Amino acid sequence: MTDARTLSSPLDLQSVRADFPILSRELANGFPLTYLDSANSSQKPRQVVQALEDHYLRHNANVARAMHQLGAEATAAYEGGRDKVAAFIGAPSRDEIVFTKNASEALNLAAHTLGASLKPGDEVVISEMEHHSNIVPWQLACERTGATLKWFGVTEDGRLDLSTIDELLTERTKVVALTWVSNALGTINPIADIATKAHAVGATVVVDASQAVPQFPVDVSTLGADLLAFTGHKVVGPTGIGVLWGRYGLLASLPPFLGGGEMIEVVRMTGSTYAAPPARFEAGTPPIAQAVGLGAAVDYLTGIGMDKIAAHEQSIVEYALEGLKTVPGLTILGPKDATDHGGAISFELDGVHPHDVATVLDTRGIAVRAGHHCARPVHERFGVQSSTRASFYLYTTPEEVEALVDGLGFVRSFFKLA
Amino acid sequence: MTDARTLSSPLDLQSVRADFPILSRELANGFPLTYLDSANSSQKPRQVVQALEDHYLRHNANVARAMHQLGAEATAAYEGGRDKVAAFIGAPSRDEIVFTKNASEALNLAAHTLGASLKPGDEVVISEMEHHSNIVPWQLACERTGATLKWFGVTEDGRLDLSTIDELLTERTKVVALTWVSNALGTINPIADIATKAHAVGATVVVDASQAVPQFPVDVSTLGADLLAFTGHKVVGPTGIGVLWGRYGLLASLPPFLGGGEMIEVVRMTGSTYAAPPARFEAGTPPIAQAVGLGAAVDYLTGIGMDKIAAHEQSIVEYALEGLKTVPGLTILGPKDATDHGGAISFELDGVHPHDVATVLDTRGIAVRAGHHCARPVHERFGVQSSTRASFYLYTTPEEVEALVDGLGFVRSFFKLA
Amino acid sequence: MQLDSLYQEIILDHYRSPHHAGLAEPYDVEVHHVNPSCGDEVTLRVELDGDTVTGVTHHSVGCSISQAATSVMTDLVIGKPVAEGMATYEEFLELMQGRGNVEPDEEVLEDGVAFAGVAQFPARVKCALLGWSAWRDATAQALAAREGVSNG
Amino acid sequence: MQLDSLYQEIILDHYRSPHHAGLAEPYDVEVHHVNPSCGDEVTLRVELDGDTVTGVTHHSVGCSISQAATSVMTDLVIGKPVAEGMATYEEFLELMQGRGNVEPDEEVLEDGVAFAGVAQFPARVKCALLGWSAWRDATAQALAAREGVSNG
Ligand SMILES: Cc1ncc(COP(=O)(O)O)c(C=O)c1O
Ligand SMILES: Cc1ncc(COP(=O)(O)O)c(C=O)c1O
Repeated sequence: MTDARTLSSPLDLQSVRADFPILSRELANGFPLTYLDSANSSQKPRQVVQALEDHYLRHNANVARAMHQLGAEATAAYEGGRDKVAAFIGAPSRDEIVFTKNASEALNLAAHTLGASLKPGDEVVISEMEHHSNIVPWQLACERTGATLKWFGVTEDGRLDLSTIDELLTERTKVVALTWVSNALGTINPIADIATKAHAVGATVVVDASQAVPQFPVDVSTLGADLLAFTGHKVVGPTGIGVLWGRYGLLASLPPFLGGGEMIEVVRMTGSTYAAPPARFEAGTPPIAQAVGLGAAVDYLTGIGMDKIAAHEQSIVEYALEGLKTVPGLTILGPKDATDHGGAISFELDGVHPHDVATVLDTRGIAVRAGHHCARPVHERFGVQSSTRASFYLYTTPEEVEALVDGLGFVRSFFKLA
Repeated sequence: MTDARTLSSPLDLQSVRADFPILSRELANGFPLTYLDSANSSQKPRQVVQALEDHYLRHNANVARAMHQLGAEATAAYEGGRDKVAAFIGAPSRDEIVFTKNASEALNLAAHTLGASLKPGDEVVISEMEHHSNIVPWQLACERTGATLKWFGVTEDGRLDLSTIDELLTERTKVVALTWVSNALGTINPIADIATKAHAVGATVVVDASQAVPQFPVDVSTLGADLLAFTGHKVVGPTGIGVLWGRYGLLASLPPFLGGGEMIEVVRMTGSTYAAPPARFEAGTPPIAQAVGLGAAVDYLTGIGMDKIAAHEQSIVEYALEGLKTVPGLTILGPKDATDHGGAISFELDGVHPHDVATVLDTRGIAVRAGHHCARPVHERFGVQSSTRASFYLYTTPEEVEALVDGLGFVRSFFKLA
Repeated sequence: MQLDSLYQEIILDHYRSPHHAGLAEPYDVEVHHVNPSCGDEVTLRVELDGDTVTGVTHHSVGCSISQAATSVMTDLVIGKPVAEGMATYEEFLELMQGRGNVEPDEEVLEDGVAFAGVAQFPARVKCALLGWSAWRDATAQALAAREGVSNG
Repeated sequence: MQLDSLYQEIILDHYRSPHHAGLAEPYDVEVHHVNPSCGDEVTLRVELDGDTVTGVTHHSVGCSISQAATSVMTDLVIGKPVAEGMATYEEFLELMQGRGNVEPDEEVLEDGVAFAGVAQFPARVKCALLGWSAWRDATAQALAAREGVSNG
């Protein structure tokens, strides 16, 4: 056992954990669950699951189009989810919240609709530390339109390399699409500063906030982004829902993406006209119950306090960085101190492949992620094929971090490195 | 009260209804719920909601990429949903099942990926009785590519007008996209026959089975369709999930649609390669819990028996058609007898606008739909702007149909027509 | 949820014989608004003289609530300054969104008070607002067009 | 879920010194297979002589299980008729999908029996199959190419 250290967290972890029944599960061989994979998907509190259950069993109906009492209840519940999400991220208007199926669809929506006005000679700027979901949609948009994809590099210590910013951002730059918090390195990027420079050259700024919205208070009204994406299942909400926030004026200027019911104004066989945002971008029956669940999720987080959650993440990351540095042969990918560091740490363990690290930890109930974490380019940047990632959330305890550190010691001894 | 008639149904309606708690809800003014809007969205049995709850509170994790015990459980649960859906519709292989967010996304996926090889001079054939979700995606695809949109008309008695089929289907026809069961008219279309003719000219056949899969046994292995779409929330499953089935050979030949995590093989900044189907078409975190719920839903329907559900629908539609014909001033849109008639009936009531019909019924707890039901062109075809629609499912009782017929009598008297 | 509070006689009267129905010439701006979820449609023309609404005519397809509300709206705005019409709209909107807890002012809303009951039928609120949204849009366009001319 | 049943010594030996590693010339077909969910990659070359597998070489990046399984696979198929290799694959696949309920036949699978424990780690089954899928793909392509020639 590593020496006990202290963690200063504003959260009452025991009472938080009591809301997440899965955290008391016992796994194979009698080990308790040590869930260190929240950057992949967060666990759900009872409150969210109860909201889903109550919706399905008492208020279920289709929305908007349904004129009866259940329809009115379901519509109020769905649109109530939109109100809650708007308030949660500081959106000036509820009509700026578009519900998608996940962050990936939100980013594809951005790439398709902004892509509609791209042409050869135009440039789209991303970065080497993006999640695949903020790379591939822009690659496809550039293929469709003949625009050119450029990117920020990553420095040796895992930060965006901003030294090239003045060459990268020019009057040819139409879109700058960046992650706020790297899911692989944990790096928090200076979005506001980059957005200012991007706007100065007339580019539209798209922010992948999939790892940001779960972790700290977000206020889109002051951030400087034009579009921002995140995903429900990482903010203690359901799977099957994501969010695209957009400045209303921009959304109103964008063409439709998916076509179908609800996104239309008038459909004639010979051609159709489209509804105003957000409906324009919500084709078909939307994720109704999921919006209800997401509303309950952001209510839950707000009840705890996003500032407290951010402070807890900060403490636990610091605690984990310290602990991991005591493991022989362990190299941290990305920033090695807790400054501007989100709640995920990726690392290599000399002599053991990350999958093998993960499997051995798993036999002790410790759930981490191994692989490229949907961010292959940044792994290539560091000359590695994959890594092991531990990630934390509002329910993560220092004891769980200790279990990880001890577990890594066991991995080393199992593979005869210690 | 209308005279009591008899209904021959193979279902034990009381025990079916006991599985759907919402059906015992009391609405305003003490009226019980009479839910006649299942073509819009079906209600959910306890079993489906319990599957969701169990998944979220005991097995939740991300799939595929997660290598730990919870990840394995979540992956098995998600992929188990795929197995169940494949079996439910007779798909020769589980890899032919693509999960989308709803039927609309499935149809957009079809229109985008088939659309990628359309060019000016090519033709896409749909029909005048399509849901907007099977019109707008093809309009947008034709706009993008310069292909021409054509369509089957609708006969006076609400059937597809097949008299023009030989002019419509030519070697220029690349795609034929048709609804199996009309959500507005209830018409069941002869898909297999049309598919044979479409294949003879080399066209790909896309079937919108959103209203078919809920109602009768479906076997894609013999249908003749190449792609087929339906939606979870209409088969007693969750919102937030839809299905695109496709012949594997066809799916494997299609380009990607949405880009992101999970749909890739290798991502480099300079370009990416894509996974085989179904993963190729499932960008980002999929609707994991929703696939589990959909699996539970099709298990539930299979447990009851799709043949019995079909027989019940057939009886109840016949029963309802008879009942509605007794209402003075009521005109049925579409087929007036129960032959090849799905479980939805739209009608007009002379002198009362459909919204007003629906509102008056709603004050008696009767939930029907009023409007164009996302099928404006077919309403235009019949020279009306909207209609009232009653739709039925496995839990619909003859008493509910009587309540509708009585309610329409009340509507007439309220508006001083009787 | 009382039916009679929704379908007041005044509403049914306006529905049966809507005021200012039929599109008139001349006009400054024509707009076409739709309630996509149910399909109700209104084509509406406005004519302004300075800041005064001199004419509003419409062709509407829709339910009793949407047609009657459009009819009542024309009575409320024609002959009034644009600003007054907009203020009346705000008051009507407040009534509609009040879920039955707002006491309507008959001085301002005239026949519009008959719609108080609609607020208890959330699904129908959009119907009552369709004509108003068309009028506001058309009027805004007419004002903008005039600015464009006088500035240009 | 016993760790020692997963990481048998035979597996760790193959991992530390994989057989037939390093891409050799000449070859008929080269393929590149990836396990997209974790990123393991293998580049693999096959050479056939008639219906016999004469050479399989590979360059692999990945975990102990995927590398060891690829190594064992090369031993099992080289020098054998294609059909025999495919049959061995089927037996290996059955073992992998058996969740621990399939008794492996050492006559057929040789060192491959060491992977019996992998079947209890569903997340790792794909790792054990990566090299096999590459070999099957490359071999099928080589056969198809030859047919193309002999038919053409
Ligand atoms: C025939 C038909 N097609 C497509 C759809 C679209 O389904 P969804 O709204 O779930 O995308 C529906 C239902 O709304 C339908 O009835
Ligand atoms: C930074 C980042 N962007 C995008 C995504 C994609 O989210 P989803 O899989 O929910 O679409 C993720 C998570 O997987 C992420 O971490």
